[in-house]
Formats: sequence, structure tokens, C-alpha cells
Amino acid sequence: MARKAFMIDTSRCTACRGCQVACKQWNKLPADAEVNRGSYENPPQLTPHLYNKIEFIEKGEGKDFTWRFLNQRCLQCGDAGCIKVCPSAGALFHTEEGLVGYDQDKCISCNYCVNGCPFDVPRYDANNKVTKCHGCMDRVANGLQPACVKACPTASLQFGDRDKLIAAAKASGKQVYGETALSGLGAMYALDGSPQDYNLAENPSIPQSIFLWKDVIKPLGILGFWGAVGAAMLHYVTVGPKQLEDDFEDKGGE
Amino acid sequence: MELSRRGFLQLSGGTIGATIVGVGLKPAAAYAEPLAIQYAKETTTICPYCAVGCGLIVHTRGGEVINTEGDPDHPINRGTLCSKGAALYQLRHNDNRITEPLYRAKGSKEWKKVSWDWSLDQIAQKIKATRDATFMEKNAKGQTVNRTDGIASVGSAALDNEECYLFQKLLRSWGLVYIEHQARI
Amino acid sequence: MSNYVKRFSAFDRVVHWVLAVAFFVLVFSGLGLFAHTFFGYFDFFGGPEQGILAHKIAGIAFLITSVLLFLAHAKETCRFDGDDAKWFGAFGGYLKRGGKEIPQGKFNAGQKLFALFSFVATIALGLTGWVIWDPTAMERGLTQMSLMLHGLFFILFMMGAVVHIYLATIGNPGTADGMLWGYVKKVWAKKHASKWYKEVIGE
Amino acid sequence: MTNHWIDIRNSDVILIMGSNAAENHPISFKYVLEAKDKGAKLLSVDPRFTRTSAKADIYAPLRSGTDIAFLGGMIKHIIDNKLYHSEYMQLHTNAPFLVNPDFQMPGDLDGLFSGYSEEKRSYDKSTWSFQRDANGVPKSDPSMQDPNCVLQLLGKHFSRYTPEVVSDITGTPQEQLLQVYEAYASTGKAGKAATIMYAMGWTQHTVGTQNIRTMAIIQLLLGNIGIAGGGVNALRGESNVQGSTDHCLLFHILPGYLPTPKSSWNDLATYIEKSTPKTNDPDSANWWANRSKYITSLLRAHFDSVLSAAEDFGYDLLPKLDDGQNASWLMLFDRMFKGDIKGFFSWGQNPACSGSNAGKVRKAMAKLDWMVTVNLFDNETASFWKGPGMDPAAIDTEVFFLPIAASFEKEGSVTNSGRWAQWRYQAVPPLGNSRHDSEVMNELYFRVAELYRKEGGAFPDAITKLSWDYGFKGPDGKIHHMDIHAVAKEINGYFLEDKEIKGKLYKKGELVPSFAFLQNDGSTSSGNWLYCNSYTEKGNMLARRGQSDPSGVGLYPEWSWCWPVNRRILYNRASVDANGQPWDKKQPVIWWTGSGWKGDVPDGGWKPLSQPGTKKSFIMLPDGVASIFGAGMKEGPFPEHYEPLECPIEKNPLSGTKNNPVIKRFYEEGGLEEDVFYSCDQRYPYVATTYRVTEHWQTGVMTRNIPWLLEMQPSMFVELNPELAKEKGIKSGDWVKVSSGRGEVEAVAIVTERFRPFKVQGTTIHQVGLPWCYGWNTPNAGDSANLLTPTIGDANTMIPETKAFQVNIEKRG
Repeated sequence: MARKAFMIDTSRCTACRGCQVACKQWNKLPADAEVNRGSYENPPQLTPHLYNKIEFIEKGEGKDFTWRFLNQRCLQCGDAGCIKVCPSAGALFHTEEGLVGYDQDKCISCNYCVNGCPFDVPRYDANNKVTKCHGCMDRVANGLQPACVKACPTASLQFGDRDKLIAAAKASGKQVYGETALSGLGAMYALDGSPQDYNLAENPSIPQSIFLWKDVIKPLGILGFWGAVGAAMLHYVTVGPKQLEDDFEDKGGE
Repeated sequence: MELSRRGFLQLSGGTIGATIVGVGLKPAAAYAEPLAIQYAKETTTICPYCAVGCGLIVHTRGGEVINTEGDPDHPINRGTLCSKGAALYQLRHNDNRITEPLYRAKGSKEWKKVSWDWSLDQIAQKIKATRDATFMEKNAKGQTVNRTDGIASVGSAALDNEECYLFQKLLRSWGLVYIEHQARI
Repeated sequence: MSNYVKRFSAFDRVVHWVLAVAFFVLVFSGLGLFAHTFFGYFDFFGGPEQGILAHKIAGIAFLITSVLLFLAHAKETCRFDGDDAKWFGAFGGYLKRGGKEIPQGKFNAGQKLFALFSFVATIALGLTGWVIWDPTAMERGLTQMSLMLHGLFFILFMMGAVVHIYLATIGNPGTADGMLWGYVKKVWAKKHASKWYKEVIGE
Repeated sequence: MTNHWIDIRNSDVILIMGSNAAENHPISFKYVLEAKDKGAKLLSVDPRFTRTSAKADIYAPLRSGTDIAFLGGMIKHIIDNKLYHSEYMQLHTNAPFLVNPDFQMPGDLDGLFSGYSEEKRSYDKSTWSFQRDANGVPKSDPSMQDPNCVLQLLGKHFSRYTPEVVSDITGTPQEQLLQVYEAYASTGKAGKAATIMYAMGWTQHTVGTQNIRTMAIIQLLLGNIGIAGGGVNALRGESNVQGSTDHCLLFHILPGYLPTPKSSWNDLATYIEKSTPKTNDPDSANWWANRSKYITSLLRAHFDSVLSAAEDFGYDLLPKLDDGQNASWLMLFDRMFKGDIKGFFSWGQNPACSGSNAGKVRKAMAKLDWMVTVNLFDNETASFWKGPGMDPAAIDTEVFFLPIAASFEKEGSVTNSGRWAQWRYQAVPPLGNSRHDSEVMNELYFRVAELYRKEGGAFPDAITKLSWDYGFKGPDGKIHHMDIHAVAKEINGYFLEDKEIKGKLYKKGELVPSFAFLQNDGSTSSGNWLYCNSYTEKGNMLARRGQSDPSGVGLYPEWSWCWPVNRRILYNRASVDANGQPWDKKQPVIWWTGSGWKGDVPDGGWKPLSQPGTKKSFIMLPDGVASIFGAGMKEGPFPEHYEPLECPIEKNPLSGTKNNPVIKRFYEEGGLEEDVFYSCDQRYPYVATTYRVTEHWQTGVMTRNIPWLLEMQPSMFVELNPELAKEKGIKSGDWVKVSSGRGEVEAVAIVTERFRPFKVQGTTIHQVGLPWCYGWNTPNAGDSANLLTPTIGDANTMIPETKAFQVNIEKRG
């Protein structure tokens, strides 16, 4: 199946936050008690009950002033740090469509994914199980659009064939964020500014240590372990053990 | 590498070798749960908030609302919704809804639960008493006015058309002229 | 006169075997976190969450016993001499059969190196283990680095452990006696630790 | 809206001013952005940079309450540069009409039009008239060059609104002013369309009606009325505020915008005679000449059909206002405050937060004997007696709270801003023991009627002769289950007897096909003539779900139903030239085929204007053309800039008349302390305005009780610019106190560049803004911004001026 993805056209977002609520409605997520901290942006961060949110970004002064809106969510990485660090097979996984799904029954509450994510996305709920945007994998598997995408009045959020979305965004002159990073994000931004304008990392990547750990140390380590076992066995059958009797034989031979 | 990441290996005999050496197995799975709204009853409605008039579908099962989302056939919103419209579900699943008539007596510090029958009887008597006490058949100039200035009403742009019509008809039959609502403010 | 000489005190032996048990608990409870392949090992503990708990408890036991054991023998294990250099030069005589043993103290150069390595690895695993105790508690980079280092030292320790077990058991028959009930055969001592043997016997 | 939501996509220029569509009508931006995709320009004019401004091509800030100055400058720009659509104006407007030579304008009379009486604070409008020929038809100069013609007078009047003067009033930098003017005026030609999206930002001013008039004039100059992508579009705020207005839950009108009877109209004949507009122009359709049919059919729907013509069909049973009596919102609460109102219904409304000068409203309610509140949730009105500053023990108001069903727990129709009346169905029964509004009305009807039948009382006929036939009556003579379809059918209307019209026989009991069939002889009923055609023998038109759009301009004629007679774009006969050909060939609304009209339902089916025997295009106006010169207004036939009642500047830069000269001044007249205002007072030096946020609806009674929405906007805030914040030592997130002459509220400060100080007459003026969607009944949410707003209304509508007033702001101690 061709990979599917979100394309988030920031120029079209009016921050109505239909996406924020549609997600809660479909996924039956409760609200948190909040306070105004001097901003419209509430809650200020993703929470276990908030899978996507709009960031309100004010920059500049006077005529150069801009107010931009960014839908923050799991970016469904092709090379997903969370999946990579997750010890429990199938707790976090790529769906057939390429979304990063999860199965709370398999989550072992180790919190590694929270740490492994380059975008600080996964959260743990009251049962200490992973939660995050899963791209409404239940809806997508049944041929529906994710709840947020369906709700979005201005088509700022789109979901569909990844290659086609990229082509369409490029054709309209937008800069696509996440086309190749992390083996291609499954939720990309079509930006009408620079990544800095949206407080986005220029080159998002999985920390080098995760790469070293999962892609170097782990395989080499397993080889090393079996190598050591093998070497011991080989030593035993070739050189052989240092039998205490050897000495007597040596003496006897002299 | 790219392929194996998004490859869809299933646990099978072929992976046993990989299991022994401990490398190679990448997680991937198909989601196969039935949709929560499968076979639910669909009822169309119009959003109760602003006057764009967006269409919604209310999914019900066993007489209870299980989901609400935009009506994709509605020519205005085409299935989309803003935050208020998207929150329709919580208008039903809501601990704050008042579901019994309440009464607050003179000088009382609190509400008291009362029956519909009692409330409606009480209100009818109050309407009559105030109307009778303040009704003017003629004004100071002696012209017929048949009204009461002693009762007033505000509301509501949240009523359905049929209810608005009924409400003004009812109020005017009682002689009210102080009839106003959201359109004035 | 006995054919045996005392090699390890009861304290040594108890600590060592607690350490060994902790080690195996750590290995089996940690393997599930190390790679999906080994996820099934969590079943020994009744599930991953319990496995992680066991790993944390065993980790503390391991840390304490490993440090104790090191300190108990630090005097012997931290001193290297010319013979040790020769020993290393000859790869401890393990590369061919029947070579002349190089005179060694209570612990040969390899054992001393292993003791030092164990200590360093214990501290490293302990420190990184503390950082990743709750992976959301500390700064992300530090946690990621710690996860990586924890894995790295685990692997190194595993390899060391394989060698240690091999050489302490079938690789050097008679060695295990010392740790099992405290005494080794004199002939073993004379062969593997001649300087120590002389110290103990030849005063 | 003259047009409708989808139609916004047909615009070339979209001006959003006096509204904040992206936040308060978010789905409208589906169409705003579709228009932008096709190259349209979006202009945002607002005191504050909003989520709408964030998407605009041009953003121009202006000081609250200076919209007429801003738009007056645009009129001058259009006329000076001849950017208007001459042919359109000649055909469809009164621009060529010649005005009474005695008519004088503010440029000559220091801000006043001719006829002002200082004593009466009102105008004698006799000079606000046209020169007429012997037949009484207005004289005109088709070349529009006569110095007394409307266009020339308009140009003369607004010649005072130079960019320098305008900028000095509004605080808008001239550069942005001209950018907006140039972009908008670019549509004054065939094939180009510009639309205005406005809302309460224009109505809630002492010059509210004239704000909209100014824009209507611009749209007529540019030929933007009647066309696709044009019009004057009020973005209405509640799901059925259009319907509730159409059904006239208002003191001054009966369903279908028929005037409320008044005491001097002592019988039906007088009502018809006095209230029916007249014309001497044979080419004017003057549709309101049909008033007799509509009022008669309304009476037939309201009252027992046994009432005869001799009994005026029950005209006397309707309550009548005294001549000149104003029973509008501000007056209602003023009288309540003075103890003259004893009983009160607050049905689906929360005046304790929504009423301007809410403190006065709350105190007024304490003087009631009884109050009935009908709502889904507890609110500040229902529980006013335990609100801040109230002593429950001292309040003798008995309060009944009746819990009511939500929108999807009942069946019925609502009319959106584009006049589409859409049916919605019941998905689930009412929650718990709550009930349908209609069931409660039904119970009250029967219980009150029963009391009058049993006990007698004041004028029982008005009650007992009411028709109330909405379902099966039980053995007790009572309806126990309301049939809402029966109500919908009554609104549409029935034939009450067999009637032959144009050779076709309509049987008694048949539904009337449309208002053209209504009669003034009592043979038809119609609860609301405007909705006649909505529920016919063809079925419930409101419930239609047809997807076709044959015109391609987004009319969707088979989706629901739209008043009048399913016409989707009002005044659509102005979208064509004299030969019936659309100005815009690519986006035609209607077009003449040679034998008939195609496209939308035309505004009257007469032939194109070039053909004999036709009628002019603006059928609701006696002159048959749109009014650039509008003598119906109280302040003058042309708009003039006046300062808000509370304003930061001493003098109106345009004239010696500072405020709207014809507003009702409560404070001076009644002397109530609660109605005090402070203009140019150092105690309240900052301009303030109010607004809503996307996440809350109106006073927030519904949305503050929706946890998902409260999470996003949890509490009261005030937005202010960094300069003022620095001056006051306020940081974002601080709690501050905002006070006015009427009250104070606490709010969290949002310090933002989205508010900029204004340069007005050489001084720096700061403006702050507060939402009015909060109330004390929601824990930790703060209270309503309407505690600050004044008791003053628009001169024509009495809509309160809540969009421009003066406050002070201090860090909370």
C-alpha cells in the first residue's frame, strides 16, 4: 500500500481548533482544567488527553507583525524514534498506511518512547500507558479521514497519498517540511514561511545516541555476545582447557 | 533498510532465525478493529451555535449519542466543523446539564428541585395574577391597547423557527409588548 | 596435611553468589528491554512491568555486591607487576596447549583486569541506570546517552561474563571449587597462582 | 446576508470589517480561502489584529467607533477617481434623483442636516426629499451631473473626508487606508465583485445603522448588490437569530417584519392604511403594497378562524403599543430597574451577561416578583440572586428554572445567516427530565387558558380565542404531544376556504403554495408570509437535501429552503443590465433568455428593465430603486461621522457635533447613577471594545459548560499593547482590574502586538479589548465584560454601544 500522510498547510490554518476538539470527540479524551497564562494557547503543551493542538506564534512588530498557527502533533516519522526505542514489539508500530500506531495492551510503561521522540510527542496517561496521535488509525483503516482532517474547515489539514500531497504542496509553491527527514515524516508541513518562523527544528533527527544504541551497539553487541560464547567453545575444542593433570603429564614426560 | 522499516513482517517460522540472533525484526501491524460507529443510527442536525448553519450527523446506539461529526453532504460545511461544532457531543454527555425543574423561593439562598407540574401551575398562576393586575385595555388617551407592561420577555435566537413563532404568539396573546431577544443586542 | 588451600572466605562466596544471581536476574529481565527478540524473557517475571521492577531491584543488589566484592579484593586486584606484563604478553597461556605457566599472585593478570573492568562497568551501569530509572525525569540528551551507555556496558559485561564463566569453569578445571566451597587444590594453586601458593604454603 | 455563505467564494475582494469571521464564523473561511485561492484579496479592518487579520492580504487598524470616517474616505476615493459603476447606479439606485434644493448637509450646518430640532433632539425630515414631477414621481438626471442629484450631493458631503482627516480620526496610517480603498474600489466594474462581511462590530455603536448604510452606499456605487460574490452580508451570531428575527421576537414587529399595531391604528383598516408604503411611480412594484394580505393572513393564523372580517379577524386581540412607545432592550431593563416590570421570562438567553451595563441588568432583576428562566444550564441570569454583590435574603424574586432539550433532542428548523431555513431531526429524547421548548409553551398556553376559562380575568378573549391546534387533543381538551410539523404548516399557511386563483382552484385545507397566493379577505392564513412556500403540498421544503447546483455559483436551490420563495441572492435583478444580461458573465445569478429568467429565483418575474411594462429592480422600496440617499434614517440621509458616546477625544474633528445628535441619552434624561458615562475623562483614559472568541458562544452559557471548550479558553482576559503594559507595569499572565464608569472586571492580561497604539490628533491613544463570554457562575472564569459597557443605544435600533467605551486598567493589588 502506498504510504499515506498528513499535509498541514499552515497558510490555511485559522486556529479555529476544530481539529483539537474533533480529535477529543472521536478518541473520547477528557478535558483538563486549565488557566489562562496570557495566551490563547491552551493547554500549553500536548497532554495525555490532547493529541494535537494549535501553537499560536506571534513574531515581529508593526507592519512586519505576523501571527502564525501551527498544528502540533505526532509527525508519524518514517524512521520513528519512539518505535526504535520501544522494547515491546507491537506496542508502537507502523500501520499499513505508514502511521505510527500503538497498542496500549502491549505498552510496558517503560517511558522510552517519551524520550526517544525528536518532537517531544508521546505522553503517558493515568494508567501509565503511552498515548499520542495515531492518525486515527481506526478510521483510516476503515477508509475514513482522520477526525481532525475531516473537521478542518479550510483544508489546512489534509490526509492522503503521501507522494501526491507532496507534489500538490510543491506545485503551489510551498516549502515542504519533513519530506525526507527521518525517512520522511508521515505528517508534513507545507510552510508559508521558514521552519524558524514556526519554531520548527531545521533538521529534525533522532539523537545520535539512539542510532548508536539501536543500530550499532545492539547488533554488534549481540554478535559480540555470541562471538564470546563461540570463542569459548572454539577454545575448548581446539586449545582445550588447562587441565590440572597437564602438569603431572609434563613432569612425567620430562 | 527503508523497506524493512515499513515492511510488514508477520511473525512466522521465517523469523525464528532472526529471533535467535536478536536482530532484524521490525514492528509493523495492520489495524483491524471494527469502527466505533459501525451500524450506529445516523440523524442529521444543524449546529446550535453560530448562524453559518453547518450540518452534523449524530450517531446513536441504544438511544444514546455515541459520536457527532460534520455532515459530509452538507453544502456549506462539507463535513467540517469548528471547535464549538466539534464539541456537540459534550452537550449530551455533560454533568452540568440541568435535568429537573428548579425553584428559588423569595429570600432563599438556594435552588430546590420541584416537579414540572408544580412549576407550570405556579408559573401559570403568576402570569395570570400579574397580567390581571397590570393589564391595560385603554391607554391614557382612551385608545384601545389591550396590553400589559408588567411582564417582559427576552429570548431566544436559540429556539427553532416553529418555537419562535409559537413563543411570540403565546406572549402576544397574554398582551406582552416588552418582547425582545438577542437580535437587539 | 590437606591437599587443599583456602582461597575464598565465606563472605566472599556469599557476596559473589548473590552477585551472580543478581546478574542473571538482570540479564533475563534486561534482555526484554534490550531487543524485541528477547521480549519473551519478561515472562519469567510475570510480565514486562514486573520484569522492569525485578531489574531495578536486582540492579541495586548487583551494585552493592559488586562494589563490596571489588573493595574486598582491591588490594590484590589493583596491583600489577612484571609477571603480569609477561602474562599478558603470553595471552595467559591460553593460545596453545601445555605452555609454561607464568607465576601469578592470588589473582592472575586477567582476573585482575576483569575485576577492575567489573568495577568500572558496575559504576557505569549504576550511574546510567539511575538516570534511566525514570526515563522522563532527566534531560532528554542525558537520558538517551545513558540508555546507550547502559546497553554498551551491558554488552561488554556480558562478553566479560562469558569469558569469566568459561575460564572459571570448564576452561580451568578446579577453579570453581574456590568459589563453591572456599578451597582449591594445592596443585591448582601451584599451577595457576604460584606466587600466592608460595605465600600461603611456603612461609 | 443579502447573499449566503458559499457565495463568498465568488468574490474578488473581501472586506472583513466590524466582524471577525475567522474567529466567530470559522466555517466562512472555507469560502474566504477558496476565493483567495482564485486570486481574491482579503482586507481586514479591525482595532485589533485578529485570527482574521492573520490571513488577510491587507490589515488596517482603526480606532473603535470610527468606521464611518474610514468608509466615508472610501466613498470620496471612489467618487474622486470615478471608480463607480455608472450604468448600475443609473439603473438600480437613486443616485440620479434630484434632491429638494432646501436640503442642507453637515458641511454647512456644523455636523447636522437640515431640519434638526435641539429641543426635540430629532429631525424634521421634510427637506430630506426628492423633487417630484406632477405625477409625484421623483425627478432625475440620468447623467448624474446636476449639483442637486444624489451622486453629486454624496460627493460633496464626503469631500470633507480626505485621507488626512480620516487618518487623524481613525488612527489608521494613510498608507493602509489607501491600500484598502484602492483594493476595494477596484471592483466598481462589470465582472468584478466585492463583499463585505460585518457583524456586531458595526451594529453595536450609537451610529450602528449608519455604519452599515455607509457600506451599502459603497456597494451600490460599485455595483456590488445583487451579484454573486457581492452584497451586504451581516454575519449573524446565533443558529437561529435570523429565524427569531423573521418571526419577530421583537417589540416593534410581528412575524414577517409587519409593524406592531399601535394605539392610533385603532382597527385593521387603519393599520393597513397607515402602514402600507405608497408610490406614484407606475414602474415601481412597491411589494409592501401587499401588506394587507400579510397582516390579514397573520391574524387568521393567530386567532380562531370563526372570527369574521367584521371582527377584523381578531385585530383587537393583539396588544398595541402607545404611539412612540419604545419597548426595546435598554428600555425594558430600564423599566425593570425602576420596578415597573413584575414578571419576566428569560427563555434561552442570559441578559445578566449579555446586556450592556450588566450590573444595572442584574440589579433590575432583583426588583422582579417572579422570573422564569428556560435553559440547558444554570447561568448568571437564573442564579442572579446569589451572584457577586447580591444578598439573597434581601431579594424577593421567585425564580423558576425550566430545563430544556438540546438542539438534537428535538425537531424543527433554524434559519442561518444566508436565510436558509434548515430542518433538524431529533436524535435522542431530551436528557433526563428536560423537555422540548414547544412542550413547555404548550403547557403554559393550556394552563393559563384554563385559569381564564375557569376564573375569568382581564381580557380573556385574547387568550381563549387564540388558535392552538398543534396535535391531537386528549379527552381533557389538551394537547399532550406537540406536532411541530403542524406549527411549520401554520407558519406557511393554509387556504381556509375553497379559492380560485388565476383559474386554479385551491381547496380548503390545502397549504398555500407561496405568498403570492395570500389574500386579504380572510380566505388564507399564514403565520409568517415570508415563510409562505416553506411547507407546501409538495412537502417540507426545509428538509430538502438536494445536491444540485445548476448555476455553478453555489446556490444549491434544492438544499433546504431559503426566504423569500427560495431566492438565494437578494436584489438579484440588479445583477443584470437593462437587457437582462448579467454584469458578470462568468458568475451569473440570473439571466434573461428572451422569454424568461434562468438561474436563481428572480426578484420579481418581470421582464428586463429595457422592456415596457416591467417593474424596477428593488421591489421592496417605494421608489423601486436602491437608496443611496436614504431618508428613512434618523440621523440623516447620508452617514456622518460622530464620536462614540464615550470617547477619548474632546472634539469631533469633522464638526462641532460630537455625538450622534438623535440618540436617547439615558443619563441626562433619567439621571440614574447606573447610566453614568465618562467621555474624555482622565479616570478612564483607554478605549475599550468587546468581542467573542472562537471557542465560546455568546455569554458562554453553553460553551463554558463544555469542558473541551473551557479547556482552550478557560478564563476572562484583556488584551493590551506592550507600550501600555510597560507603562502600567503589567506582564502577560498578570491579573489586572479593568474598570469603567459602570463597573469593573478582573482579567488575565495578554500583552500583545496585536493591539497597537493609535495616533489620533497628535496624541497616542491606547485601546484594550475584552471578551464577553465569561460569567461568575463558571468557577475561576471571571465575569462579563458587559459590566463595563454603557447604557446607550443606536439611534435607529437601540442596539447598545458595547464596541466603544472608556476604561482604566490597573494591575490587581
